[in-house]
Amino acid sequence: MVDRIAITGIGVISALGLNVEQNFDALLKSQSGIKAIRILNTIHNGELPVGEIPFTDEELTQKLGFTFNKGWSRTSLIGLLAAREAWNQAKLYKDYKSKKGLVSATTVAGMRRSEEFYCDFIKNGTGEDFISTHDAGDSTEKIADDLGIKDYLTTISTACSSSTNSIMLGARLLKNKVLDKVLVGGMDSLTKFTLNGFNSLMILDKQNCRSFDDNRAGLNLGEGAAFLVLERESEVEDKAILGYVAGYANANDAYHQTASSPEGKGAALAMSKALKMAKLKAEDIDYINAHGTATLNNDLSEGLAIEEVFGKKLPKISSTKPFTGHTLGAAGVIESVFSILALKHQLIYPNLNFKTQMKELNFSPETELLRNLKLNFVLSNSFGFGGNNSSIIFGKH
Amino acid sequence: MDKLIQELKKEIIEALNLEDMEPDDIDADEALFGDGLGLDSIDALELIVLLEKNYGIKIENPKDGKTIFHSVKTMANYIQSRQK
Amino acid sequence: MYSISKHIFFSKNKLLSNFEMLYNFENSLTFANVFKTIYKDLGVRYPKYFKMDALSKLGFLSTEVLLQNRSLTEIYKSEKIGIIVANSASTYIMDSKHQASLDDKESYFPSPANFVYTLPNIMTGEICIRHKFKGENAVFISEEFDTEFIYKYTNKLLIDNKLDATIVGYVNIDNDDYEAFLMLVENKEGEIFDLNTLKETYTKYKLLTWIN
Amino acid sequence: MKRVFVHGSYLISSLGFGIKENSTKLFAGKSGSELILDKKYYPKAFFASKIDNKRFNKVFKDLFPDIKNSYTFFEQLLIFVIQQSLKKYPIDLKSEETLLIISSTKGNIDLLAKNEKSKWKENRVFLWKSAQIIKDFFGIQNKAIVISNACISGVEAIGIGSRMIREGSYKNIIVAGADILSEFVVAGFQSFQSLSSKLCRPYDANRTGLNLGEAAGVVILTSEEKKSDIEVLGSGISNDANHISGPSRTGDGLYFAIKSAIDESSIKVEDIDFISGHGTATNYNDEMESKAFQLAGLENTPINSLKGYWGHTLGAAGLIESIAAIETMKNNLLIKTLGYDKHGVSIPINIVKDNQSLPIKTVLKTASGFGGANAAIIFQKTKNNV
Repeated sequence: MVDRIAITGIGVISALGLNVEQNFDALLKSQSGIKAIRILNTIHNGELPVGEIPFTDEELTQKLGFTFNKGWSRTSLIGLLAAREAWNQAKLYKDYKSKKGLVSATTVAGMRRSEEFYCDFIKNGTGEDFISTHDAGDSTEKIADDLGIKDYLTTISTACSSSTNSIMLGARLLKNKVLDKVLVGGMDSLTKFTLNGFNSLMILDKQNCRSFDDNRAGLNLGEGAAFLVLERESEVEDKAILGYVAGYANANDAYHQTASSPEGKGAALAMSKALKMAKLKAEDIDYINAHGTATLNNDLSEGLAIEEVFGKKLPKISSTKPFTGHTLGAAGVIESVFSILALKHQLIYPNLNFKTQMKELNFSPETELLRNLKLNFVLSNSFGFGGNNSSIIFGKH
Repeated sequence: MDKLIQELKKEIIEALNLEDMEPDDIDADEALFGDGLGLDSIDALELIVLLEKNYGIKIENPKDGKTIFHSVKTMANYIQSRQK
Repeated sequence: MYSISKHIFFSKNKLLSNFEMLYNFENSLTFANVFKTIYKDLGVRYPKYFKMDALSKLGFLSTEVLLQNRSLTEIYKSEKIGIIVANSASTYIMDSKHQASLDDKESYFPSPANFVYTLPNIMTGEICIRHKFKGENAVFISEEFDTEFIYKYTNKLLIDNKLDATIVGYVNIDNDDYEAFLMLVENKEGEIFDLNTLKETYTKYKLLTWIN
Repeated sequence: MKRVFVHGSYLISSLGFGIKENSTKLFAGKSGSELILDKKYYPKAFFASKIDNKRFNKVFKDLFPDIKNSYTFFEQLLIFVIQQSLKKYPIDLKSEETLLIISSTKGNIDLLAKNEKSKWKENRVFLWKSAQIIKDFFGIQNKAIVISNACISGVEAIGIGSRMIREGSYKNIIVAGADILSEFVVAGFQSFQSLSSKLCRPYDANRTGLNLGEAAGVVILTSEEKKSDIEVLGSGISNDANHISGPSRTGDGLYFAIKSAIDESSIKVEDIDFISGHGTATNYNDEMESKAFQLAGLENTPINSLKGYWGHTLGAAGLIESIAAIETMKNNLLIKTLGYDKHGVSIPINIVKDNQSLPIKTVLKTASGFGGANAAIIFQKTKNNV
């Protein structure tokens, strides 16, 4: 019998809340976390809604129990909160014997501090300590040290599919016995850098984003972090299994740096290869947690790809971006946590702010919270700039 | 030299509270530390103060104390060598 | 079951053991003489005694009488035998002596042998060295002997099995007078060690030494 | 067995006022010790850690404007730290279940000096008098308890406090410790040839003695869990019974104290993630500690000494170093042993040489001192988000 990849710990922090419980509670109550900017100081507040974690860096430092700020970037702070939640649930603190690894993901990394200190540094060379927290590996190292993970450490940065790819790499490391326990996930915080960047691409909606809606006008940026603990099923002892990683795939659109191919070739390839790896037929999928960023391009491309792969028997679909906003490097794993919770509690989240079906598509996303269903497999998509498309399928325990 | 040794014995007895001791009880060559008179590290420090107070001799490195304070005689020799 | 096997009281030139007068010198004698006489009379051979400060001498002599021909380390593990005492003036006599050697800026020779005795727990240290006690030890500083707190704390150590036997009491000396009250408490049958017995014993000794 | 939790920690030292200032400086590897040339303390220059008096006087006056100078510097330090602590964790000071324990070796000893003597009543030099004045300042009913057991006083005071909470007579116990620099102490340690003329080097091959320091620290112990995630699991106190100022050559005394603390905590030795050692940087103390940790099976457990940052603050050391050990747990961050470079004790104990993050849930704090006294106490982080 194949030794499946079991999920024994999950942790998430986003605009919806500080932990799994708060995030899930907001999902059940259809309470979106997208609001006016309050913490990030930018010329755009009051103008662009975002999925912001409603705590300052100082408050996040205290929530970690730290009594002073050790020069950590916001990305590291939110990352550690989610990482600890997952690590705790999997009870790995006193596990000295197994080989433990961390596969993290981030695109923004320490930019939040760099953009604050950069001008001063250039002008009068002050605040140079931010340099050590700028690179993507810094937050990974900080989290690994805090949790005592020493055997394997890496960081993936493939834009919006980063953290789905880190789940895939973690699963492969387990299958090839490179590691015994692996913490996989990712994190990104809001920055002026990304806010102004996406704004210049004219893909930010000034209202709360409307995924898969004919009148959609762009995405809302968000920030967050999430982690899963993966183990080989045969080695799981004295802890509950929350779900399985049934299959996954990564494919490239090879079409355009930031736009997905119109017909979603890469997306379709990723989904079908994931199904193949999971030895599942399209109809076995009960729910698709779509990437659904609410940009004109993505929702069309993803919608067409879904119709191509699933044909007539479309599973129920919804995007949770209207809840959290697009958290870039963290999106894949945050939505994986939501998918695992959907399987565990047998429910499907509503696609908030949806009114009119897209002309080009034959389906509409679910707009109500659907309960007491029979869900066995959930597919989560994460498609990103650079045509990097990943799909992952989770199975019920 | 003998006068200095006799004087030293009295000063040591007084400084180190060697209550039931008379100067004659101490043999000039007898080891002050270890199983001799059984003096300990605090007594050694007290002798350093004694040298400075009574003879104006300051020992640079306390570690030299071991050799200088081996016995009353070695102390006397040291004092004379520093007083020339 | 923790019981009191013996107690002593030494003040105003009177030394009593289990309420029985062992030594009774006139009040005019200085404590230095009284201590020396008792040391000689006890026939103790302990050269280090003469280097001790007055507080340590008082503690030392009191425990010599308290533990006469008893070797606790033969019955109990040395790390389970302790000493819990209170004191009021701490090391006032030696503090003054050390400070005097500093006030005289011309002859500025602070003595290490004095300085080491400017800590009240050197007295308990001397007792531990003498009798090989390696267990719980504490010196509390209070205006008077706070029987209630000392009882609560010592009893807690006993019932928590931190100690099998302990000396508990009060050892204090300053320029005017001195007072030592020590009890030996052991984990065996006998007169129960409780707050009332501690209080009454101490008060009775105070009266005995004031009257005659 | 009633559990004991730590609240309202606060400290003041040469590195600053409060936990944030001190932690930031510790994290940055900044020492509070410096060369001091001040006749008030000693005719010649010496290396020590002093509290910023100017800043303290201003802060104290702002807090308590109407008190003309009726409190000594030693007493003001204690009043200040206790007041800051009560702001963080208010308790019913009038209740007869509230107790104040003070740890100090020499308290107002500076009043013995000729020029000071006239300004104060004679009994002000006694520790019980300072304790009484501080207790009355806060309106505490129970008589204050003073523990004066040389350098272990601070750790012992917390140990005694935790035992008295479990004993049941008290619900809240304020444990405060302080010692100030004074000619009495500086000249005394100089006569003992145990002061280093520059930054001390704990556990280092070239250590030449300790740096003195002044500080004050406070914790509040209760059986109340809420708002605290730090617990006192157990404590142990012992005596070397070997020599009144030289530590034991085998380390068995400190080992007994550690074992007593571990037994009471009912944990395994390997559960201890970190040791906040005493590490005064004197020759014999550090060597003795290494032997004791080996006896206890702790030679691989990371250990540091903070004497390079604060100097040896005597009666306050146990308090401020315990608070630092608690902050180490909260921040999952080991602070390097400032001054340690080349291993200088016979047992290869695992000295923390650089700041290092790792999961820390249980810490052991030890202290040893004159009179052959040793103390050990074990703290644990209760929240599982280590």
